[in-house]
Amino acid sequence: MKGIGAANSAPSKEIVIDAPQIAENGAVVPIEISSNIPGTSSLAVVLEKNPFPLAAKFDFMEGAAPFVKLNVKMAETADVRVVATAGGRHYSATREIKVTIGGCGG
Amino acid sequence: MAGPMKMRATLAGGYTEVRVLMTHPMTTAQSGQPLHFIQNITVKLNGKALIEAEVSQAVSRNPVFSFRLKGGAKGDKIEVTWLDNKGESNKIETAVA
Amino acid sequence: MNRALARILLSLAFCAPAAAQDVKKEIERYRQMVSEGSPAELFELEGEALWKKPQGPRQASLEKCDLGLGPGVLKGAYAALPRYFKDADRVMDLETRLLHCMTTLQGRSREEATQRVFGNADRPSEMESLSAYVAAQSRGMKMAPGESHPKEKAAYELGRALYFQRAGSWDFACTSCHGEEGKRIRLQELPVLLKPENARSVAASWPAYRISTSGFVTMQWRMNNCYQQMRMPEPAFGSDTTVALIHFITVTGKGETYQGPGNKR
Amino acid sequence: MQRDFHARGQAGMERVVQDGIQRVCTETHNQPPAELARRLEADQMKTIAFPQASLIGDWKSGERIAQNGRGMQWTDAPGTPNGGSCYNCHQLSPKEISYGTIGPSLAGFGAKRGSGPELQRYVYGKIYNAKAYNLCSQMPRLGYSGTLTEQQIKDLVGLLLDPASPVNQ
Repeated sequence: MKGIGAANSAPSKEIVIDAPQIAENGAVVPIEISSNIPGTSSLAVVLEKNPFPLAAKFDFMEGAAPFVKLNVKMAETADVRVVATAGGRHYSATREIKVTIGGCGG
Repeated sequence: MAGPMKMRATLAGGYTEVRVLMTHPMTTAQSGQPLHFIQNITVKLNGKALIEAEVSQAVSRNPVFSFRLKGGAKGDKIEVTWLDNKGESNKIETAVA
Repeated sequence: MNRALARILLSLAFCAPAAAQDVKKEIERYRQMVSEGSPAELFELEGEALWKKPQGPRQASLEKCDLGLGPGVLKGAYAALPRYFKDADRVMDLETRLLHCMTTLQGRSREEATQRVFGNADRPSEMESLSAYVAAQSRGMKMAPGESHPKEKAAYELGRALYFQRAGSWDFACTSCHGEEGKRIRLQELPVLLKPENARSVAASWPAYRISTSGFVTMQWRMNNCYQQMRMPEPAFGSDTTVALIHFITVTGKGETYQGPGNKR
Repeated sequence: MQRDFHARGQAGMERVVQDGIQRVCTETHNQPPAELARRLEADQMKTIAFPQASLIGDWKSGERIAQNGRGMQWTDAPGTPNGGSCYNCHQLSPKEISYGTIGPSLAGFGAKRGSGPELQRYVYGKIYNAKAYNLCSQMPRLGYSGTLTEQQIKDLVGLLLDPASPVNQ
């Protein structure tokens, strides 16, 4: 967590988290993230209640857009935090995703 | 032995959308099975690394990623490689369509 | 959206009775996003390799398997199943036919070939991967199962009768869950498969990747798992019972363009 | 069916044989003639063993039973307590957003109706054998089939009727 600067990040509305508010199954939670902050060089996905909160970190070189879509696992309803790094500074945004039980449960 | 991968790279309004599928169990420490997950992913355009990712066991089984590369032209070569915590790896190449 | 606003919206969505519609909308959005990032295609690749792999005492591949349109013809074969096969003198669905080819072409015993028909996320079954591959070769084609042979008609009638058959510890029939429009189990909506408008999308999307188990599931599995949840004993793989139900559902949903392999909960 | 099915785990072949009610409901597509239904419902009523004293058990345990969808399947280990699968078909506690709609919503059930002895008896009996009240009900006969124990059913009665239960908040 230290390496991605989540602790001293500034909230930013320029980070877009596109995810369903409710996930029918915690094993597959689709998340699409992108940053409109100029010079964004990395995006990290932090799942706040997971045993290993840092789900993934993406470093973007010149020529790659700060955009990624992926599926993550969430054991329970929790906040998803996205930390963007641009020009050595850290920015973040969060979004709560509710994890429910889908089918017969049998 | 690594399972199959699949990738599509298509031009879409000024950028190249790359969608890549990987066969991998992505087992967690909680599952009771040996920890086995992809750790590193690299996306290259014509041999040059544009995206480097560090991934954890919190990524779902059989990972699917979409990335966007600025520009790109038909026929450009996209290559995606992954490496897991057991040292296994796999690679796929495709041309932008 | 900021967090405070998100919380207010969530509390509205989950506490106010009028918000059931929002929950439904969000679940639909979830399913849409999941299907855009589905690994179903990986199973097609695996299935293609298995289709071409020499196996069994005869070390033969399945490439000469006749799925109804002639030996080795894959394009459109799935869309024309289940159908009557003269060489076996019975109606067969995809999996039953694949099993037939494994025994006749590859010389494998039925016992060996059905030892592990339903796999799991760690190890998909041969049948699952093959189903993904074969079904994918009918993408874009209209579902048109066999309906003219007397045995095809009989299978349809048997399937329809079984759909209403109540039995087991919990007195369930297919209709217990799939009998009334607009009902659901937990959050899962339940198609009434007696109605073409419901059966069509089902016929056009199976077999499928199953999100909750990260595995690939087939229609034979669906029948097996329904009977499990109906608290019944286990139906045999490829039995007249399971084939008849699959035939009944597919005929009810005929005419839809095949779009699978799909994604299920 | 005898030919196509085989026993597996706790699910024996006796389960494919229809009893009288299953047969009548299958043949009539769940619309039995009224006179026959009344007679058979009365027979089913006789199967219900009502315990003495209070029927209201522990709603906290009841909530766990209502949430649990396992039990009686060939994959379930015999001997482990079964669930009632209640949320699969009914809304109960308004806090649970994942609920089914095959059965009516039971949210606020006790708050609307009270918790008197008559009502306790009705709820206990309905869970024990739903077919005693509506012959071709889709609801399993949870006591009669041996799915739930007397204590488990009391706990579910508590979940529905106890004023402190989340169902009644």
